[in-house]
Amino acid sequence: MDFTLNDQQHEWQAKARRFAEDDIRPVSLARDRILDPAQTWDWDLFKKGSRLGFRTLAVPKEYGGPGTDFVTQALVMAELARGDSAISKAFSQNWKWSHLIASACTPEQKQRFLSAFMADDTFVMGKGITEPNAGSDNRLPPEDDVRAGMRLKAERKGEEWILNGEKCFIANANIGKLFFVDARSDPSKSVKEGVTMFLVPRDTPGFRSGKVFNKNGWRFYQNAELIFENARVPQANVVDQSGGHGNLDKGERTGGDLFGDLELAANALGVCMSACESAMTLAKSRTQGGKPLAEQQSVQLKLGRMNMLTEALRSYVLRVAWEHDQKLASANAGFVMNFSTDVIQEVTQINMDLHGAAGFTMDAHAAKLVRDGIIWTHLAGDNVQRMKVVRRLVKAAK
Amino acid sequence: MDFTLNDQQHEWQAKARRFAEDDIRPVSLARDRILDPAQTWDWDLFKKGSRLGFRTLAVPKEYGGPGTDFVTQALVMAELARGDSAISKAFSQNWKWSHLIASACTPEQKQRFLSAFMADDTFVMGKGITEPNAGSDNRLPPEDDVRAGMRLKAERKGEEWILNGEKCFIANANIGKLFFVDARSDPSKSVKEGVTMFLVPRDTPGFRSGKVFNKNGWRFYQNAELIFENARVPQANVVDQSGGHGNLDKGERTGGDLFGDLELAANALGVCMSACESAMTLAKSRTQGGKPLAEQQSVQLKLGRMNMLTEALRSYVLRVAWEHDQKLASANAGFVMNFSTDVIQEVTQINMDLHGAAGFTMDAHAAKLVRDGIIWTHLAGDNVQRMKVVRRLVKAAK
Amino acid sequence: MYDLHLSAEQLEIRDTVREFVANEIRPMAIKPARMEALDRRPPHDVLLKASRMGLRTLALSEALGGAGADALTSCIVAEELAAGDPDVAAVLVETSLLSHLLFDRLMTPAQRDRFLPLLAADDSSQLALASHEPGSDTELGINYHRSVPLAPAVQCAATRTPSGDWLINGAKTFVPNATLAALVAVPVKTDSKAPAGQGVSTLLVPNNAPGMIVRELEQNAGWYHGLRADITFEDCRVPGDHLLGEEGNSPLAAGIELAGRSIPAVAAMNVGLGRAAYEAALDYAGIRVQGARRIIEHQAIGTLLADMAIRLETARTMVWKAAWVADNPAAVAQRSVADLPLTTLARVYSAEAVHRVALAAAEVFGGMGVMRDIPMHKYVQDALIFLHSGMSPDDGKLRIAEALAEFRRA
Amino acid sequence: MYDLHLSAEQLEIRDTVREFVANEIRPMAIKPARMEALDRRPPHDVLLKASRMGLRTLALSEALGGAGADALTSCIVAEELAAGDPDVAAVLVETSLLSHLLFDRLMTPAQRDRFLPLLAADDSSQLALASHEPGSDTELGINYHRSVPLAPAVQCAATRTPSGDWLINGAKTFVPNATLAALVAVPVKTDSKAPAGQGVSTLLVPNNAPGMIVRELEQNAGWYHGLRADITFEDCRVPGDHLLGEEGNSPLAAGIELAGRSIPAVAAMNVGLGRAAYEAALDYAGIRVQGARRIIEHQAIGTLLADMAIRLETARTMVWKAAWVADNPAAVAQRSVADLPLTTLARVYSAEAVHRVALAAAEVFGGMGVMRDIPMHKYVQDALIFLHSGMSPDDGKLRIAEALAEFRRA
Repeated sequence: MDFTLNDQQHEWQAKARRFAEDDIRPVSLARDRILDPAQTWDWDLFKKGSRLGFRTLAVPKEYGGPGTDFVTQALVMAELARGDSAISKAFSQNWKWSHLIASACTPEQKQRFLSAFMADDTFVMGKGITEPNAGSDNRLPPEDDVRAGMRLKAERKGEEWILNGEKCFIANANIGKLFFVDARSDPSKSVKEGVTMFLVPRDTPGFRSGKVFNKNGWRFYQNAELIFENARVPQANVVDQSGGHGNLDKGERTGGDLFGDLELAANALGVCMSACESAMTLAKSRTQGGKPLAEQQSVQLKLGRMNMLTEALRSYVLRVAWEHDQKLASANAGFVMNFSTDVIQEVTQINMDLHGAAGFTMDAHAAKLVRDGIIWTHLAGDNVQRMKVVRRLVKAAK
Repeated sequence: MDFTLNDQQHEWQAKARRFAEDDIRPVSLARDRILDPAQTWDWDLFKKGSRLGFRTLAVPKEYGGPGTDFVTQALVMAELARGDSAISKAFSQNWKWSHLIASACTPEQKQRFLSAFMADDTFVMGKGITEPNAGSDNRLPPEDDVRAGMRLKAERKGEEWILNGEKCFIANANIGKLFFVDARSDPSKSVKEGVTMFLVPRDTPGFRSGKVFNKNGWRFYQNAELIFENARVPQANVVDQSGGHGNLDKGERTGGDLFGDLELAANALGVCMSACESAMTLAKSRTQGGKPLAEQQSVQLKLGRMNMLTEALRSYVLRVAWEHDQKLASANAGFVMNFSTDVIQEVTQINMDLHGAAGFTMDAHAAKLVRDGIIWTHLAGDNVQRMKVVRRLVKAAK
Repeated sequence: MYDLHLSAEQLEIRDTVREFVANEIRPMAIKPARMEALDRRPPHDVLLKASRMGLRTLALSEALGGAGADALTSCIVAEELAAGDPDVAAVLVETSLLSHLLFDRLMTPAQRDRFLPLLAADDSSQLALASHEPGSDTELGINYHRSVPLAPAVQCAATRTPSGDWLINGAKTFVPNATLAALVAVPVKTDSKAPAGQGVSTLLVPNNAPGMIVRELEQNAGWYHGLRADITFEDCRVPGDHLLGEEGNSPLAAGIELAGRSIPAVAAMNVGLGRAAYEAALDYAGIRVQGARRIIEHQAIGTLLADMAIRLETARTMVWKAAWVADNPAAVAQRSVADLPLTTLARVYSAEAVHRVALAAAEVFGGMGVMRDIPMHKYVQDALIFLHSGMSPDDGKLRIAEALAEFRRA
Repeated sequence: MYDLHLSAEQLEIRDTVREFVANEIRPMAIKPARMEALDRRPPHDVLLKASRMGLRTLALSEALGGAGADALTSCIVAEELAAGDPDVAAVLVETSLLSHLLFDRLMTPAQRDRFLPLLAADDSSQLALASHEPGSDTELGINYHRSVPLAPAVQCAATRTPSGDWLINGAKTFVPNATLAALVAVPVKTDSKAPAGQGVSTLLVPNNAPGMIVRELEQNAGWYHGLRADITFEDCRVPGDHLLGEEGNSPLAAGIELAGRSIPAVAAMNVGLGRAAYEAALDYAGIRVQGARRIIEHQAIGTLLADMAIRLETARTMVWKAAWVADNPAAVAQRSVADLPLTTLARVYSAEAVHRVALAAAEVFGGMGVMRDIPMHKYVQDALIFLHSGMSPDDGKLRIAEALAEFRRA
């Protein structure tokens, strides 16, 4: 048992903290306030972060990346999110798919896409699963209905696949250069069995992005539609050439679900750290009835609860990051993601309560943290996200 | 970052698990049902556990103990508590005070008391702080009233101290052989400054135990009154001969508060493990409407929540145990204790809900876990216990 | 016209019962054996005195010798009784509601004449309804929103002898009041060829009927207040005219809510228990000094007490509303009250609210809150029992959800 | 006699307002700019139409041209309006309550004759009460259970000129309706030698009074619904007979609850907002299909909806009770209702309950719940505003706790 961070971990953590304090935090509220959801992205900031290594943090050494472990990645996500949750996600979103390229793509695909990714500070990636009528059906496919789930159709024509349909809520859809896209290649089979994953570069013929979604939180982080109208994807861009999804569902698939679970939890941790700091500063500096708020029992109880939950989350996040590094498969990644929902929402709410108690004026930072925190509900903590996790556990139990 | 257990930790964990399964669990419910609170103790069980090393687990190697680290201690407490929370506490209660002897007593005191403790399987210890009218005032002394807090009076007469007054709710009071007793040696000073700690063996003249408290949970674990009627304690039995409480309040004092905080959290973890197992077994075996409970969404959500909270607690407990081993002072020990209250109470309650849903009959084991869990309120999670923790944090904050 | 004034009679009976509880029930309820929950059986003399005050037949019409209390008044009384002792309350409330249901609403005049003396003859005798059978499953659970019939099968059967008598065979379980009952209403299958849930009649079985064996259940292992028993019928014979209502179409199908009044009354008892815990905590907080101030003067304790007061008052308010609507169902169609399963709402809400109240009250008491010497630990235990007895909150919520979706089983 | 029937008038006005909301308010409320909460200012034409329906002067007595609505009716209307748009509701409810308070209860007949035409002349004009001053602290907080006076100091001052006019100097802040008001009631210090909190009078200031400068506050940074403004008085002159009530003894001390009706009305708006969120979720759950079934047929969603229904119904029930008691305070002494600060209870309970309802409703909507294109995210935001506006739950609980302890400030 050892909670010590090694030098590499410390170094990346410190670097992320500096970048968050010097570069992210100063622009966070202004970016959040931009009304057009397609205009919130800040390329200058992103390029600076990319040059510092945050875009390519998860790329293995053999492909020219820093080859950081999951613990480092968790620490960096938390530090960046302490500056701004959505900006942190804008970086880590790319790690997910660089994990996936590294673990599931052919050498030729790796060569084609990873090297392009490494070379270009504006190369961001995304993955398309959700569709207008298939969100939770993909995550929790019903056993009794093969039609349920995604509808995006992929038909093979010689060495090409023709894709038709659309995806929605897709991260980076309007700015990304490469997408992983799940499509239904065999409509007679269930989502689990009849789906193929494709690598779809932005310049694919018949493929474009559509409307950018206007979210109430995570404003910086862009989600948009992907539209496929007879889009032509070469067979060479099929992921997992053996066909089917088989190997991608295992615990091994840290590039997919499991990393995503940790990602949300680590990001939430950063938001909670920011809320705790903000609340403590307020409690020690603002007075009521001539005394600092921190002297009041009800304020103390709130501060205690925020910090208690945040430290419990930190402990669990670091454990799960370590488990990922050990390639241990468990329900913990999902549970820590569920838990992070409860924690981020309660902690940001308490912070808002403390800031809101003394008058009519909303604190913009406290309000933003709450809005960002509500994003967790459907990504990490609604009942679908919770049942998905526990069903693994129930299945495994004797 | 490393969650791996070393060999010693694994070994003690496995030994505790076996003892809990083979010896504790089979008698747990029967002991709980005994109506006379003074009759619940089981010397055969205790002696067996003592011979396996659980009574003296925390004694340093230099005094003949196994010199286990806090991580090992946390693991053992959890495993024993998985069998029976109160029985686990009956063992770990002694660790607290063997920590204290080792860290705060003079060589002569160590010689006198630690060797007796090591040699006797029935040697148990306790500490007396709480009094009939001074519970939370000792834990959170009011700054504006020096009279607040304990009243037990100690007056020096030559080489002896004369103690008068009483303590209540004292662990092991009716069966212990040695007690650490805080008494007011200078009534003109506050509790923080005017208190001296004494080593009081059972055969001290003028000293006896009184009524055994009839608790609704933790039945096995005995709490009773200690009564001092001109009790005569030699100056040689004063702890911290330099006078005052000074060095005992530091983070160093892992024999006192900080260990106690971890102890409650680790014990709660074991109870939660038991509840999770019990609920999962039920959900997979009991049917309703012809199908296993586990197929129902509402049952899944409950199982998920129990396991999520339990694993979050485990992560935090292990982190705090490691921090203790590193002698890191933080508010985490207190926070994990607070957190364990929320977790044990919610987890045992959900387990009871699941067991109770299907009819009129209470499950005795599920009901016992709830009763044991309610004990945490005043020991670990009421508002006094929470403010005590957070005030440290507020003080430390800039 | 919306009006929350209680009538003079309602105010008076509340005072009377409160005084009775203070003088006769509380002193008994805080005896050590009862504190330890070893013997929660309602003492005979307390039931007798309560009966002589009219509490046993509170809801029975005045014409038949009762007090003719409506559902709201019954709830007011139930709260007071349970604030003293929930087990005593459970016995009396059950009989009171059944006395109204059976005598005022379901019996023929001839049956009334025949059975009323049974009840009147002995002030300690109660009434019972044997609705539950061993192994029957009353949870919605897996059948939420599925078109399957939910009425549990009635296995206990009765056949007619050539002389017209009924011969009952079978078993009932967890029957409230059975050991004390002068008369037990028993749903039985009378048409063996009818599908499950149909062909059920209800028979009235006096406690001296040959072949009825009543065995009291151990109280401490159950999720219920009051007394419960198993009943076995072995060729138990009752006369033909003991049929309540129509043959094959029992007016007391399993799970019936005693004409809508039973659930609010249980919820009212639940509120009464919560009030006992809350008042104990409030009193203690006004006495106990910590940090040189009474603990009620600490923000943390004040907030806790306020939270308890809010939960209790909202619970009571909902229970009264549900009770009033039970007697005034037309107010739903008239749209003065929402078309919601209000009794279930009130039951679920009060069970969850009072559970929180009891835990908070115990927190106020610190270490004393877990000691068996004082009532606080028992309030916590009683709150848990209310949370599980009859209808669990989970089950209640699924039933509410079906109603919200306007789901009706075929 | 306890009776939950609404009157025919109450039922009718509810229907009328509900229809008005559906036809006139909702189409405006779901416009994109309003969805984004960029511009939540109530449109002039909607206020005008509402006023012509009598909603602006709902509580004003019929004799003076209003509808003479009691507190309960006011709450019923407030809920309906807020279910459509809480900002519209906030403006109208404030004016309605003030019209009753100022004109029916506090003005002299001469003042009535003078100011009523101001209100009647323009259907879009509102009323305002300027109770809050910059920097004043209305929280109980650190002063919980301590014998210090709590009435905030009034700094805004008025002196009499030799001609008998008043000259007002000072500032008020966060004044609801100020930019729309025909008349503003302004508590001012008129006895400069009196101790803090005393020597305060209230003056009636028409919107054209010279020296009154009203500056609208940006809506999106505030914990309130409706419109608020800062007011500065610079030698603002009003005639001597604009004094409301007694000199030096203002009937409108800061923090007044508008004769007990204001808080229930805010709580009713809060419930209306919660209902909008709940109904949206219920509708969506009945349409959206996942796992080959409508999501309302899933246990998890059903339980969530049931929980929302319970919270809303208990909140509404408490609000109505508090409203009725505000008009019938004698019922407390008569002991039909508990001697508790019911308006505070109702406010705290509904704010917390509706916050949970809104979050649960957003959960039902999945990813769509956070999109600014549909109202759900705004319901969540509005629920947060209710949680903090006026009285936070924390503050409310401390006030309740002082009442439970029967603590009275000297």
